[in-house]
Amino acid sequence: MITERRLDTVDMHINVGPQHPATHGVFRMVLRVDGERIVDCVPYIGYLHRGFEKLAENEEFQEVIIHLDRTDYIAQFNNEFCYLMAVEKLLGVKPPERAEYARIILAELNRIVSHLMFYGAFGGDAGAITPFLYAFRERERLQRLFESVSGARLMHFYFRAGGLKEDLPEGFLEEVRRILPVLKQGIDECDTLLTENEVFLSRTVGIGAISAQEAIDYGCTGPILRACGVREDVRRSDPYSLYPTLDFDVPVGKKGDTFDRYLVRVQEMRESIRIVEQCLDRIPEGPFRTPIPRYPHYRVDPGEVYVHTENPRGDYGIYLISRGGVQPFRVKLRSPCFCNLMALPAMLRDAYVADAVMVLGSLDIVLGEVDR
Amino acid sequence: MIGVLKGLVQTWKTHWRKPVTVQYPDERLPLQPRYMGFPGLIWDQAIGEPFCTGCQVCMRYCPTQCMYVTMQDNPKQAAGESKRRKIVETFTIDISRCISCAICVEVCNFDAIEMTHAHERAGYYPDVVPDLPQLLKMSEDFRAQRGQKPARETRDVL
Amino acid sequence: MPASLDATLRLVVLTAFIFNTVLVLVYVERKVLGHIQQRLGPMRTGFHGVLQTPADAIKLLVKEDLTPTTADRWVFRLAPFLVFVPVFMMFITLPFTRELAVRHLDLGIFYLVSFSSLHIVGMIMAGWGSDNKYALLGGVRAAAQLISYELPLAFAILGVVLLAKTLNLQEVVELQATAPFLVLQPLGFLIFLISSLAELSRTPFDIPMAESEVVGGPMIEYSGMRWAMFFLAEYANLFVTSAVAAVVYLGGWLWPFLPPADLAGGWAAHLVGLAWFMAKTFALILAIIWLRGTLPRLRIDQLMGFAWKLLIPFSFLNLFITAAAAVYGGFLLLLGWVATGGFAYAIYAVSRRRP
Amino acid sequence: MADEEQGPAPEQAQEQPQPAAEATAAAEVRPAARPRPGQAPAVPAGQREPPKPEAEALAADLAQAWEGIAFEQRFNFSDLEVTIAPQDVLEACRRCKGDSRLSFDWLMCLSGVDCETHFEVVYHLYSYRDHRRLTIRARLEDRDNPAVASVVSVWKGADWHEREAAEMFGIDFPGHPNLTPLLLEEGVEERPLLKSQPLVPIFADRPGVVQQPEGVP
Repeated sequence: MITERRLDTVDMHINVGPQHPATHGVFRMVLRVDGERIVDCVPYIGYLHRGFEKLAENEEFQEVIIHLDRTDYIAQFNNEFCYLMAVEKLLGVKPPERAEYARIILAELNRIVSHLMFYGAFGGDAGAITPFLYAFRERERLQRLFESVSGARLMHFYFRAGGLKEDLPEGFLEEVRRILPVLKQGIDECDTLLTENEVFLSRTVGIGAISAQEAIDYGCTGPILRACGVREDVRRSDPYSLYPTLDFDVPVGKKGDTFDRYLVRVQEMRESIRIVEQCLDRIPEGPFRTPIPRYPHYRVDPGEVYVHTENPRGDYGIYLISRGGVQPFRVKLRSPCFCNLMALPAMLRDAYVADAVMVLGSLDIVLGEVDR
Repeated sequence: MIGVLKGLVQTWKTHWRKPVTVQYPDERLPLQPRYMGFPGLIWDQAIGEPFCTGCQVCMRYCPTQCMYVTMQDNPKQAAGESKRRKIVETFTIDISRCISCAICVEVCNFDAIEMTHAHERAGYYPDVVPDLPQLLKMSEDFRAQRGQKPARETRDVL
Repeated sequence: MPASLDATLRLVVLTAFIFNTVLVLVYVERKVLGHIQQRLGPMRTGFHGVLQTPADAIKLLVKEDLTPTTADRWVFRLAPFLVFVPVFMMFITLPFTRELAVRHLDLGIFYLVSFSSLHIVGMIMAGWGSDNKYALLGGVRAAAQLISYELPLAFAILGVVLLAKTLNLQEVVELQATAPFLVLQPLGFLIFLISSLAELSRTPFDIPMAESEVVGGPMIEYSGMRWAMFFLAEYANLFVTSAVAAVVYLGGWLWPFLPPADLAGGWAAHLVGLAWFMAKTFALILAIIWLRGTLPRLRIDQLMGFAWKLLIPFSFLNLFITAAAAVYGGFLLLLGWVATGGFAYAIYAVSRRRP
Repeated sequence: MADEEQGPAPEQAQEQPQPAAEATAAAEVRPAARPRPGQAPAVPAGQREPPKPEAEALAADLAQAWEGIAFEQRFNFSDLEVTIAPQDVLEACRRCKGDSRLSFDWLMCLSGVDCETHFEVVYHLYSYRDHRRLTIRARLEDRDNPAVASVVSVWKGADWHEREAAEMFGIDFPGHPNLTPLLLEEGVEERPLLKSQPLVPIFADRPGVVQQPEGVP
């Protein structure tokens, strides 16, 4: 005779974060797990909240740039680019062509830096220790370039309303030209190490997939959205600066899973190199800044503007309201990771604990930007 | 299997390359000329006093509020040696809070402050709040490093 | 010499050997990984950092030994020893050369296989006793993984036993004077290597310790000396597993040649034998470190699937072919390997996923 | 220009234009309050560019699709911007997403704004199909109990934006599934982004650090 016995099991809550190697910062998510399988995920943010928006309202337009560097602290030039386009729109000035090209070069190099950072951290999430060092080896070449341009390795504070802080240093463009082939080779090496690796494939393919419709609904942008097969890039669909004149592709994925996000980013690095090469050929000599009266303490006309750019992590938007004067009235930052992170519980449906780490890594969150 | 083997070949090849890292305290990577370390105050060699007049502009625009500046009447102006009516009395920077953003350099009306290459402040008793003579010395050392004449002979004023 | 004194001396020498080997291994691993990543590794303590691991060991020994207040005290404290002792026991029958071993056991292979799975108990105790969810998860993972991979490991080594018709490690080596068992048992060697990687919880199978997921797993709450015990066990296990592979499949001290025993009073033969043994062992260890520098980590369900769906059927196949060859003649062995190779390729071609 | 400026030039000329107005007598410490009223420009910043043809087409579409909803429109930096009453927000947003003429499937940004006299909630919408933008502005005249219907049911991406606006401004979003604080630490009663909330100087009460005198922002 068979007696049926029911075994009562209890779901376990695992608190991942705020300090956990997989969260890339101070982010916390509470996973409800049934064994190794995730039943539910609740993200908590705000551990790095520094009140950027309040600070910005109490400082001059120029000083806000300092805080912007510290929001997405891996793609600083891109942040400054976005904010200054907003300020320049309100001021009604246009930067000279040299400054535009310099901005694009620096922003695209910064995109490579950011994606290399993602590559390294993602490899680390997957349990491979070497990709991180490979990525940082390549990243260091660019960091040194940035240092020679702005004097700082991370918090550049280099773009100014109407142009740049100072001209590109002598020999900078030649140095970029020299480094690009080296960088290409480095990216190829990174590619060899991870992209075809069967262990890596089995960890990423089909994990954390999200449909295009759902991604748009959650407001996911950037590589997350492009991995779903939506060919959307602000540089193409809502073009700004001199991007319309440049020739580059927008790589997309098919399934919207973790691997596609990874692949989109790796291909974007190559596209960025293409953009930089074109800019190097075209960048003219000339002034690097359109003069603005009363330079550091300029007054901005009343008005409001929403500007968004394509940051490495997605669509970075700034809603800037000015009531006239030297201080912004309101600065709202639409940070891409903030929105991408909202889709995390949807991506973690029926995943394993180990997948949670990979999916979070594939979102490439920067907590400075999520929490602001 | 092929991908794994490719990866193994890649790491094997890398293993024989020259390491890219350096042994830090023995060997330092060169800083770029524009490198921004902590701010220092520039010494006016012609007159023998700092360029800084203590006008507090930098203090007000400092995003981390890490500076404290006071001003005094310039005794040299009374003696007819200097054209500056006011001169800095105290100048303190809490460099544990300084973020090296160089906004003080940008707002300074007298070009009296500059970003030096000083960045190594670790130590058993780190001096995190340099005062005026130390700030002047930071700038002086920085200029000496870059091959400009140090202003040591005129330092007796302070 | 009385037997008790003899045994004590042997154990003391063995303990000293284990400690020193672990120090060397940790240093080698850090250096090799460093160079794989184009950096230098430890450089500051002693010449090229050779004193780094002794310094680390001393630091660990003098560190405070913390026990979480909610931990199951006895279980928590006992676990590191239960992890280390089985590994230590495995060294006892390890034949370094013909004469150099603590004890030549007639059931040597059986003894090794049985002790190689005992440290799981310590892992589970550590995971449970820490009263930490990550540790518990890691402990359960360790249990699942280590027990699953014990099977293919034992079956793989059984193939050698069938050919050698003995369980004595010394006799197994003596049979490899002309050719190592690697030639006769390539599939068995591969399975043995993969399973022992999993037994060692090393990349790509370091799932119980996965530092990006369960942050060190069962060891998460340990500090100081008890943590050092885990470390010691891990590296001692690395050495002993590589040594067993070298002895069983690569001919131990014997192959490819050994000078005549009467040369220089037998010492030369001794030293050459030891050198062969160590060279093979370290070659395997370096290969394992190389793998660690290259591969990411698998997921627990993929790992279990790999063990039960691939390794165990293939280890049965290996056993079957070997048994058939042992009964009906050597030509079947060749036939069997060709067939297995084709079979494996077919599985690979079917299961291959294109990006 | 003050006479200090005639002193010997510094050895390292900084590459920046000399702000003429700032270099007045350095002896007096200038008043601490920094914001100065700006003069009204001849043309408002937003009207410098002519509206894009897409924006004008959008205005026509909007007039049809938003039948029954009162709104006023203007062009800001060549994009369309409409202002509506808070009670119409949910219906307007639903039609924005659902109506095939509009099809704004992406809520780019949702911001709360404290305009001192009233609150505003600003929705920036984007259509992936037509690649055009729309700004919806809801004026919340009731300063004591600002409330606007939640649009989480329309776009899931509004979730955290609304939570943020709720905790920063105290705007209520009825219909939101989980309107709990998002960024601030627990137990914070203040609404930090209100204009009435002063920015406290950092380390105001910590001894031993460089202190700035009263009145310095």
